[in-house]
Amino acid sequence: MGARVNSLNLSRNDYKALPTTLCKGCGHNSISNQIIAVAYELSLNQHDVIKLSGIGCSSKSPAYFLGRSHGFNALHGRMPAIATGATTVNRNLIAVGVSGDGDTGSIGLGQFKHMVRRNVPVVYIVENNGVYGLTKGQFSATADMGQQLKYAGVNELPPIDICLEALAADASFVARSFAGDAKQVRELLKAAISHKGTAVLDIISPCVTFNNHHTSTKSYDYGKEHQEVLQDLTYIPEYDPILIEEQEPGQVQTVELHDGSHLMLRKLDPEKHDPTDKLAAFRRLEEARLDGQFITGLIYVDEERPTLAETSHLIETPLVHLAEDKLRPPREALEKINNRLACCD
Amino acid sequence: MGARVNSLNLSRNDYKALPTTLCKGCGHNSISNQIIAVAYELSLNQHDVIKLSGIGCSSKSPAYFLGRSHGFNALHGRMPAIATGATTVNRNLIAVGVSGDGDTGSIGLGQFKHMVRRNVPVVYIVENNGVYGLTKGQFSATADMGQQLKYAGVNELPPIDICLEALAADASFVARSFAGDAKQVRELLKAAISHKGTAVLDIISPCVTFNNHHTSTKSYDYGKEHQEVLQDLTYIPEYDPILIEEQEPGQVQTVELHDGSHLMLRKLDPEKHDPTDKLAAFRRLEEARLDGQFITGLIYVDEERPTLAETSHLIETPLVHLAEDKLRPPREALEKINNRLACCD
Amino acid sequence: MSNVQSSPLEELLDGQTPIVNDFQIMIATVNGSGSQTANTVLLRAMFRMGIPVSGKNIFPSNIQGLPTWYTIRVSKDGYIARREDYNILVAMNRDTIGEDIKYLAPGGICFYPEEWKIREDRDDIVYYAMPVKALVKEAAPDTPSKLVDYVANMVYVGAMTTILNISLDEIAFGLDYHFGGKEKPINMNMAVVRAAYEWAQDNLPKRDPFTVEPMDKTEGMLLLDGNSAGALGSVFGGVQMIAWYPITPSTSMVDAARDYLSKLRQDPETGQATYAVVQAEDEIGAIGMVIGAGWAGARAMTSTSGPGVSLMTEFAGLAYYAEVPAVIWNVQRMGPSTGLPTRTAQGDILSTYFLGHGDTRHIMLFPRDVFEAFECGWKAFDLAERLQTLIFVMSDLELGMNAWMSPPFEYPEVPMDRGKVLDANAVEAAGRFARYEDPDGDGIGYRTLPGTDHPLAGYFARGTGHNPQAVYSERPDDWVENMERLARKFETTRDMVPQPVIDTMDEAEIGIIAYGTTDACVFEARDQLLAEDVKTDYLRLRALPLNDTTRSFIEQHDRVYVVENNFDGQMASIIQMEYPELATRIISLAHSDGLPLAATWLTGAVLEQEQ
Amino acid sequence: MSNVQSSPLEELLDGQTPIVNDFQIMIATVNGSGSQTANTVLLRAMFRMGIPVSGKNIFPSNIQGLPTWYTIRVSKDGYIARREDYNILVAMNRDTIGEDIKYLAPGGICFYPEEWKIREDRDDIVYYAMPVKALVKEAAPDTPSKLVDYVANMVYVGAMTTILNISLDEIAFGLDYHFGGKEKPINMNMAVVRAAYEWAQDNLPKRDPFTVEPMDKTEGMLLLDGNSAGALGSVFGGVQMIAWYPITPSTSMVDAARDYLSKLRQDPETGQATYAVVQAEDEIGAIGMVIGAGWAGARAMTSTSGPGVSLMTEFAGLAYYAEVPAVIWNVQRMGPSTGLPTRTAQGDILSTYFLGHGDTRHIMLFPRDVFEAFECGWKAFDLAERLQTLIFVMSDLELGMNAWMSPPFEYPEVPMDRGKVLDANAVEAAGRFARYEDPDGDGIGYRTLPGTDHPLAGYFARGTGHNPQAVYSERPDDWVENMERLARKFETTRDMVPQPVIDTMDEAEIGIIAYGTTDACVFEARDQLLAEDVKTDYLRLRALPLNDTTRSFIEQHDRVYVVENNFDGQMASIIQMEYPELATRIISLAHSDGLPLAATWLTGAVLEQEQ
Ligand SMILES: Cc1ncc(C[n+]2csc(CCOP(=O)(O)OP(=O)(O)O)c2C)c(N)n1
Ligand SMILES: Cc1ncc(C[n+]2csc(CCOP(=O)(O)OP(=O)(O)O)c2C)c(N)n1
Ligand code: SF4
Ligand code: SF4
Ligand SMILES: [Mg+2]
Ligand SMILES: [Mg+2]
Repeated sequence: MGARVNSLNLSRNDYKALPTTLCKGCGHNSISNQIIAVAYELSLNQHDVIKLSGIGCSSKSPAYFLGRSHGFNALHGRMPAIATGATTVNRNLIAVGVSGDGDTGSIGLGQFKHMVRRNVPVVYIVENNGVYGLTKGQFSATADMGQQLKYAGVNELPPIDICLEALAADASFVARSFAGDAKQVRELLKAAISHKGTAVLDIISPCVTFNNHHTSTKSYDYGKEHQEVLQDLTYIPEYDPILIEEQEPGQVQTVELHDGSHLMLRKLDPEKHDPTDKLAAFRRLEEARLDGQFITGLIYVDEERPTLAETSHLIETPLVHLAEDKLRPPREALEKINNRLACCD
Repeated sequence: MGARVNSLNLSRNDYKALPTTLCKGCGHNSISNQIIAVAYELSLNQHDVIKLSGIGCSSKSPAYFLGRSHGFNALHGRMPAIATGATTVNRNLIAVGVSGDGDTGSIGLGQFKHMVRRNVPVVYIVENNGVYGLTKGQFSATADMGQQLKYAGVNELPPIDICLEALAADASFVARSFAGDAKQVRELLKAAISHKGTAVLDIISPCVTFNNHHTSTKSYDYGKEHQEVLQDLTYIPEYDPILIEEQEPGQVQTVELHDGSHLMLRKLDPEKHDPTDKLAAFRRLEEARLDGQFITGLIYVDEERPTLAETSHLIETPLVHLAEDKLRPPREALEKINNRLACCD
Repeated sequence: MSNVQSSPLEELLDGQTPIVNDFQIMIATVNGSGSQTANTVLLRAMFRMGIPVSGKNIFPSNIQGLPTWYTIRVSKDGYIARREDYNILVAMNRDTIGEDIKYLAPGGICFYPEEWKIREDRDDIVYYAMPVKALVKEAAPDTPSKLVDYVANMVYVGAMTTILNISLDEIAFGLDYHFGGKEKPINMNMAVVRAAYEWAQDNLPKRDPFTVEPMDKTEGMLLLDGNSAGALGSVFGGVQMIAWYPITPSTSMVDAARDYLSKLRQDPETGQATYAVVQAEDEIGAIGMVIGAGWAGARAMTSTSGPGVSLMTEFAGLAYYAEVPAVIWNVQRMGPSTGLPTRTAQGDILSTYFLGHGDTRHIMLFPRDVFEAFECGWKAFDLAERLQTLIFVMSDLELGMNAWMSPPFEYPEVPMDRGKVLDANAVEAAGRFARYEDPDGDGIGYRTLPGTDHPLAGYFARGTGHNPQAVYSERPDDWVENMERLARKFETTRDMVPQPVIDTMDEAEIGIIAYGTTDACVFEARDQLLAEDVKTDYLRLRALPLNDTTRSFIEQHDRVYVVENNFDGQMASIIQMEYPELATRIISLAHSDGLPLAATWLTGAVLEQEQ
Repeated sequence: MSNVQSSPLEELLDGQTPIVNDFQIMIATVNGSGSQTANTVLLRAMFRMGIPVSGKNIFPSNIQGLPTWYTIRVSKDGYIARREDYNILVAMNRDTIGEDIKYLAPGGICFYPEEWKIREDRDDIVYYAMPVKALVKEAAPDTPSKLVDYVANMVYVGAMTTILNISLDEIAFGLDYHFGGKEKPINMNMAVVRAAYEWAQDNLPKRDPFTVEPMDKTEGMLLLDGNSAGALGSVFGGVQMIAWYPITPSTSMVDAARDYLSKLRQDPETGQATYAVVQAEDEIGAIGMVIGAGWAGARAMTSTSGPGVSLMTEFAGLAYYAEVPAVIWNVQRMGPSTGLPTRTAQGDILSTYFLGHGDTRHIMLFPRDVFEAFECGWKAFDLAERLQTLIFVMSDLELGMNAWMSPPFEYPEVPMDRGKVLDANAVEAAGRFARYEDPDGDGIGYRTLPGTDHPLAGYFARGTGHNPQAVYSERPDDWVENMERLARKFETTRDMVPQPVIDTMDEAEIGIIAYGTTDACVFEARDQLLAEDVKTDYLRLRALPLNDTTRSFIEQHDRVYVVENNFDGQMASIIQMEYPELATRIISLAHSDGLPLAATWLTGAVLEQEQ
């Protein structure tokens, strides 16, 4: 019996890459696995994907999935700029970025927010563990206030909230998840890939080596115990009205993504959070922050906001596919300019 | 008849500095004037004040007020770091920082937010005109979406909101004002100076040269027409209960600032915005952003949040006042360490 | 002739032949008062009369109200360097008129507004008082009040047109050109020019020797600033992405690029563009975007100045080490630090050459004028893609923001060199792919672009140590091999960058090396030196790294003066470190005070050593 | 003796005298398996036996699971440089055991876990198989499962103690020291050590010549890493503020500083601190805070590595030009770019010297060992405040993170030099104040601190061009005067920084120049060269800029080898550019593969040239 394959005739294994060098049990590894699973399930062409990252344990992980894709392991906190450049000159690429909470929340906060503001088309995953894993356990900007770690001491500062930051920068897709919830991570990843602008996925991803004590809100135990799932999510590659109609009215909301796929949200939250309502998203996030809730799910989505390529009025063809005759204006154009600038033509 | 003087026997003129080199009518000049007025009225010792700035027209203005104070004209977007260093080693200093929307909202966004998060004691004024004045009129990150300028073209990006950004970073004092409203600017400045942590003042300050068209939300005309004042503010250097009691109950709220002074807020807003309610502040700001309102006044204040000096458990004496014997541990201490590290003692 | 004692001026002028097409004009105004129009109209008028001219703006780092000086050099010999003295002063700034007059060369002229009623207390110059206010009122009574100052500048244009014998038609042409044919401003300004012209014809007897006469020395030439030329060259280089952050004096380069691009590379109907220009949130973002774009296969560039380059340091190291092509224009201004944003220097040579921690050396081009700025515009992309690295084009404020004459720009005669890029077929044919190998022995590996439809085409670009397959490696041998390949690539570079240009004189014993805008100073100083019987050979560097041409040039001269517009003699240091065996032949002549170098300074400095 | 053919090993060992206190141990383990405790306990035990030792960790840039090597060099002659070969292998990493054994020097020993059942196929080495699992099970049956790997390392400690004749008491002491007296871990580990020790006594007949014997060469010496020493020195320098951002290999310096500070500078009762340590959001923030603090009058420092320094470029220029004192430790790692975070290099010399756009040169110190790291810790502050500028202390991973012997640290014998600071009384007495004057002719002006209670004391620090009163100025003469003063200050610096140390040999013809950690390699290589009859004089640089001592040293030698751990020969270049007239005497010997330089490499390189 041969291995199962997807519509590209590729097995799940074909979506793997080098073996991970992260710690056993690290949340980042399980996210890598979900990326592999999703790419396999969606039958993604790996050559259409670019993998981007900053620096950190999290940022290493693109070496461990989609081995046939191009990748760029950028500088600490600077993946957003690389993503902006690459996706602007090649609109066909699907950019999957992996960053850490230090990478995005500390050194990279400015770039992150400006990327979000430009709505650069990238699936931007923050593997959020509240610490700097790679430099051995200092608090990051998302660490809990008052938290104590053997090495780093007590964290006296309030955490920044990646989702809130994204929203304040007018993000068009904001979700939070938990590395321990593989299914939710997968459905969100699929939706994020189908989303046309920046999709921010703040995924709590425990660092088993430095920050997995059950009192930490970034630990597996805490996550499992406290996760409050906003919706039950199902990604539907092609629109299937029957699937929707089966649902009780009022309980299910569908969001059409720009490539024609849909995300079906079955609301679990009593408040019936509506992820297309920005003010509600703000309120929901800020309440959760004040009350210390760990809400997960799709927090906000807006498929209308134009991307950077759109606001730049780019031609549909990726710029890098344009041949010389489209890029270098003709000889006559220069002559005209020379004449205009000339002394005495 | 001699000039009027304050309790330090200084005239208002004594709080001036070099003549401004900014454009005539620039909003920044009027803010400088209010700083001078406030310092004079509060009888500030100029040697207790440090003036800090980044780079930009706005950032030049510290050269035009409080000529006897020390000042540091830092790098573009990097005033927060300078402020953090200086105020940490000298707790006695009153730091007055002037930045621009480009300085704070574009290049400096990351530093700004992390400074706010640390609650560094500084009056942080953003002279917000929606453009880069000094480099001649490009859009900054606070420019209105869809706005058109002759030179810069159309701004296709949504504005970031300085107050919202501050609040998301757990700011302890957030206010918005308008350079055209001298009284409000003054009262807020006084309160900001009395505030113990970071006081963010987002002051709309029109650039008469590049962005004063009446369609711009950063113009004088627009400001005058649209300003929605949240409260009528009165700063009270010493607590005067009688003043308070005169007010109709429920209409007036007083906030005690850490140096014992008070800010009296007479609410004008029907919704009776309570600046000590963080969730309300968020909602109010986000609503204003979505509805395009120009609200001014004290948006949020929290006198309890510890400052960086406090979370660093600093001794009360400014570190720079400590003499050598407090800084260099004694000879015996080194001997002990030598012994502990030694081979065969 | 009367026999009362003649004044120094009369003595100076007495019997003197007219000074034709050889003087410098200094126009002192107030920032933001709109004198730029007047100045460039004057400049262009003389340019169109066939006379070599150059215009330099010395302006403050603010928007309005501070002193600004504009110099127009008129030189029948085609000298375009800054002159230290000036012969004609247009004193339109009350605050500086005292100093401005003080430094006017004896025998010179001073135009000034009559209404200031200054004391004409220098007796070795000619004063021409102009009734500025009255003329404006008379000629353009309906001028909106905020434009009055602006239009007032046309008074000196008119007066000078008379006194210097400039063609009024060319002034008219200049205004038409400047306002792109828009009638209203043209007429308003021209009315004032004409009024002043006529008033001067009637009321201002010429008492000075300065005059212009038509020549034929600018036939077919252009007049332009270097930022525009560089931008245009980039457009003809097929630029696909510009990411930038505003900073003086580089901003106008991107402005010009946007302008040209919107005309040449945007569909006029759909508005669809074949390029992207992104204003980043800072220079770190700008260079990051450019590197992302370059990695993805685009021709990408940024334009900035010293502070911006400093912020780009970490990314520059990444691009160097991950071998990503991109172009960075450094329009240099005075440093260290924020320095003087509106003053020129060649001060970033050493810091750019070694930009980035670790063993790094970058490639730099040095355009000397707008012609080369255009050329660098497109060539830099060819080099970047061929060499898979950053190319720094080292312009400066003097080139970028001042007006230069130039022969017409030459259309690139070679197709775009996209370098060693493998497509899916090539990978298929090879049956393998390793990004950082050196199959050709020139140190340059082959790359693939994201999107290449082949399972072997992907690789992981990184700033960390890697083996030829681009896989992370901490092995000492991998590190050393990679560095050795990069060193090989640097050697390849030497003969690929624009080569030095040499100009010799018979029997010259000494050599001069210069680069970039300093060329104008050397060009003139060599004539001055020749007049003092000091013959010089001249090598103009057009790029770093150096190559053997420069080595032999130095070998052929006992003393080689390296002339540059900075304080530390930075290029001299690089030459000494590259050619230790020739180090003692190098004499550094470096000067930097914010202004372009003047030939008299260089001549003096060389003579001091040689005599 | 039997007359069967003897094996190569037997031949090697046959009749050979024991090799005492002169070998290198290589311990190959897996990252995150806790071998660091075992290794340092071994190291300390031999150190306390009076034998010169050094320990170097070669670890990967990850947290868990990748190969790590620890070398312990035992050298009766006190050599501490890396040796290229190793004699004793402790093979605890299954993934690398093949390669690890391959490079074991002939005649060497290999310890390995018996349960791996490897083929003992080299016949020129001795294999000692250890029943690791069994011994742990037996000796520490209650070990929590996550600690089993950790404790397993104690097996090789015990076995080596027997085989090499290490003092078991000193091992016990080492464990006690390491765990700060905590009984539980001490007992658990010691039980395994003892079990392995006894097992080896009973079951492992010694078949090799390596052994240790007590000496008296470490009496009174310390054993420490450079980051801790530098931190301690900074504490005794009275540091008031540290702002930093984590980065390997500098992180442990701030860790150590926090640790010492909390003990020495914090009130144990109130918890109130006389210092602040702020973890910034990045290196731009870190250096900005430090500069803010330095300007306000504090002794402030940051510690970082290449990528961090690159990010600090713009601020470095500001501090240089606004003349703000602060100290930056650059614990260098491999670059360019992110490079190899856990490998050592001296690769940031050129980029740091010229850090920042515009004409900039910085002061750099080069500690060679932990003793000097301590010294630099406090002296850097004196220099920074005296010279009102940045001081870069150029450490590296080799110094910062490895274990070094040192004489006891010396308490600073001079009071803190706070430099030229005027208080209110001094300003009052002068009746005036101008920040950027040069009253003393040494290029250093007087400064006031914020908070100084005098109406004339304030000034506006800035990175823009300024006059002596610190007021913004675009005047050419102001600019030049200021740059000339800064150049004067740089000259003052030359004789103020730590001076070079010279060691000569009679009749030496050639010179060697080195700096920093490369000293260890030179120290040993000079002996090796002497054995080949090549006599050398040696100048060790302790700082940049250079001064006349270095110049004369070069003048006295026809050939001067500049030895450094980078690829481009960066210090050689700086010397050539500073002393062009001596440039041809300089021969660059530069090597960089991530590891500290070995003496055999240098000896070979010099011999190749000299013979
Ligand atoms: C400019 C720069 N500064 C510092 C570092 C060191 N560094 C590497 S990873 C890292 C933090 C990573 O933390 P995070 O992004 O949370 O990733 P994690 O390891 O926790 O997944 C730091 C500070 C660096 N590589 N570059
Ligand atoms: C690193 C760096 N990049 C760019 C600049 C150029 N620059 C000077 S001021 C400025 C923008 C200032 O805008 P803003 O902060 O809004 O101040 P405004 O002039 O509008 O008051 C820029 C981009 C600089 N000085 N430094
Ligand atoms: S240190 Fe933490 S974040 Fe890094 S790989 Fe290990 S578990 Fe993951
Ligand atoms: S350009 Fe604008 S911001 Fe700058 S001084 Fe003028 S009015 Fe003010
Ligand atoms: Mg993390
Ligand atoms: Mg602005």
